[in-house]
Amino acid sequence: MKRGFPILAIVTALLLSFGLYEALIVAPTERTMGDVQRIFYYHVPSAWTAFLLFLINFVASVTYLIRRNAKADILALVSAEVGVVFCTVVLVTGPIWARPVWGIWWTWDLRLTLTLVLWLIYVSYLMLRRFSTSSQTPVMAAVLAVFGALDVPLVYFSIWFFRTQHPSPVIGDGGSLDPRMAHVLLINWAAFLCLAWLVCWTRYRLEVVQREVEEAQSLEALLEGDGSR
Amino acid sequence: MSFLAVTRATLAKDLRLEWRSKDAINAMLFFSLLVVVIFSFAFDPTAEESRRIAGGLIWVAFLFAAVVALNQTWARELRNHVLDAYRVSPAPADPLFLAKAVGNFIFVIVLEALMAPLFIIFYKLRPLGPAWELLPIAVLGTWALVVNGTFFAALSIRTKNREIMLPLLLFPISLPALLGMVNATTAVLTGEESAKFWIALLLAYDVVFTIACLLLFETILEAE
Amino acid sequence: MSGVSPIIVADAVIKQFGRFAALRGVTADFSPGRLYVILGDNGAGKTTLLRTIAGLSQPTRGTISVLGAKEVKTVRSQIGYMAHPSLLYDEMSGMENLRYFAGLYGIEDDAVAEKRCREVISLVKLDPGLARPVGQYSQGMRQRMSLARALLNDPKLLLLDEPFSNVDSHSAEEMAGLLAQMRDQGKTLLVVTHQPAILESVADEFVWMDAGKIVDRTSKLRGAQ
Amino acid sequence: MNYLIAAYIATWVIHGTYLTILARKYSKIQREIKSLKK
Repeated sequence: MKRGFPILAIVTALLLSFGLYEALIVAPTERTMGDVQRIFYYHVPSAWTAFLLFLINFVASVTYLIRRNAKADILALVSAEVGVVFCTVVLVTGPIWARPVWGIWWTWDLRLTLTLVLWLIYVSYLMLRRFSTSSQTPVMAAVLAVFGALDVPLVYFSIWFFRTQHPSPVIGDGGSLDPRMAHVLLINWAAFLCLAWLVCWTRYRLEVVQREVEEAQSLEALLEGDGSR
Repeated sequence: MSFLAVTRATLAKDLRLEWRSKDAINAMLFFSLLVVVIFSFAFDPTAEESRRIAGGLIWVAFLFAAVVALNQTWARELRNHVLDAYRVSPAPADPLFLAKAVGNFIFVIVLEALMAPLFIIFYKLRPLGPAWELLPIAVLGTWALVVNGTFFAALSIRTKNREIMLPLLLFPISLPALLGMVNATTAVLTGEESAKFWIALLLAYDVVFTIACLLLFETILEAE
Repeated sequence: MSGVSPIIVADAVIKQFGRFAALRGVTADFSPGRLYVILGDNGAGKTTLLRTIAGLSQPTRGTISVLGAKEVKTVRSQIGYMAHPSLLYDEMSGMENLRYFAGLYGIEDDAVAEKRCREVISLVKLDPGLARPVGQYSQGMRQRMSLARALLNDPKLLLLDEPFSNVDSHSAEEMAGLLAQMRDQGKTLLVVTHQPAILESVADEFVWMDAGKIVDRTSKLRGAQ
Repeated sequence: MNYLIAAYIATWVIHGTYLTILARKYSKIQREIKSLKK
């Protein structure tokens, strides 16, 4: 697998630059919103990628609760962390897009609000991992991840209904999508998926090495313990 | 040690202890009173639009009181490591959770019973919609906060700063329930919309998380 | 010792709290009907070993089987555990505490529970009628009531962590006699203590622990290490 | 136009920040490995 990493890195770089070129130059300018609509090609794929990463976190957490294998635990941690990064991108690009178009920084648009709540849930998940003093932190984190995932449909329906009662501007597709636009959108999504995969892979390796180092340090403390007696 | 017998015994024990040392409930009642007064100062009760946001005010006030109460859930068990005595016994974990959750529920409902009339008086509230709906909203909403609150209080026992950890875990996950409670109450107070959807949402929330808590409580109790 | 199957079997048990290794590979058998005293200075892993046997803490690596069961959960009704903290509610009297714990051990019938609680309280030489809350007991009385709680379900295996700590010598001697009596009835006892002298005459074996390992096992208190 | 550029730049600033956090974490581990090797 070691060989695959550089290949993925190159593919990601190519896709990202191609996607950028397509989004900024090639894609047709939207009639009403003008060029600022091109934020759409970064905003929406980032959201999809974030949701996918949180789905991976849920699956990994359930696997960990059943099999208690360290791999699942590390994957859960990694997918949550990288998911939060993509979520942050959505929460930053969303308002930047809303400002010129509707003159407001924040709108309780369904996707934006859902992303905000998910961001809060998974940041609290990462906080639990950092503040926990128990030797069974992965178990508690996995349980919280399950709770977070159970919450998602409830969050979706509560915001959806809230929005039908209080309609607010919609960030997003805005009517039927011009096929060429859809094409650019998919390219960028593919680019972001590769980027997510690349970053997750790196973070995963990093976590494995970190745990090995911690293991070695505690063993060293062990030897020291016997040695100095 | 049947499930029900242990639940009843644990709940009876908690209520007896609460009744015996009433200092906890008195402190909490006074705290809730303070919260209501502060809200009344912060949001001008005489203004017409206060009626529109009263639903939100009431539930945020209840949330404050609930979190402070929930932080005490396991205090007594931790003082003399009594939780270890429970874990060493053959009694299953779920009755302990259920008894603690129901105990909290009663505790928070008592606080709400004090706060609600004060809000009605201060804000001169008169529900325009079907007033009887406020009962299921209060019950389902409080249970939504308490069931997850009791669970996350147990989860945050083994974290560094325990008091702050509970709200950090509880609030994000409770957002749909909060949206439900606030909008349902506002719908009833203003009478402009129907609260049916929100009550259904609260019911779904309660069912989902009560089951999740019962299934996963033992896992975190045993997590040393 | 030969034919009788061991009541506890620990196989290379390691317990790590983050970087600190409390247990560093404990392999040992304990036979039924014996009183073991576990000794060692602070941080030797005595309490962690006892908590692992009691099922309160899972080993990071290695296995431990208690009363023949891999899952301690299944044999909890036969284990009695007493720790340095009292494991009792301060605001309730001794009898109320025990009546509650009797319910946890499945003794639901009122009369039976009352009788059983009176028995164990008298066994530890306390007055069952004492209405004072446990919080106002002396340390010696509190330790005895805690021992009574551990004896409530007539356990086969008794795990005691520092039962004599800051207990007056009279109470300590009485408790030591009681423990010996328990052992004579066929129970197995593991006692972690910093005052082994109290049990010197009654203990069957002294288990010396240091830096997370069992370093020596002697039948006499003197002549170790 | 500058909102568009701002959004794209913001995206890469966020990803860049995270990657530098990872890089710093990586170098910290390298130092720890070196001290362990001694």
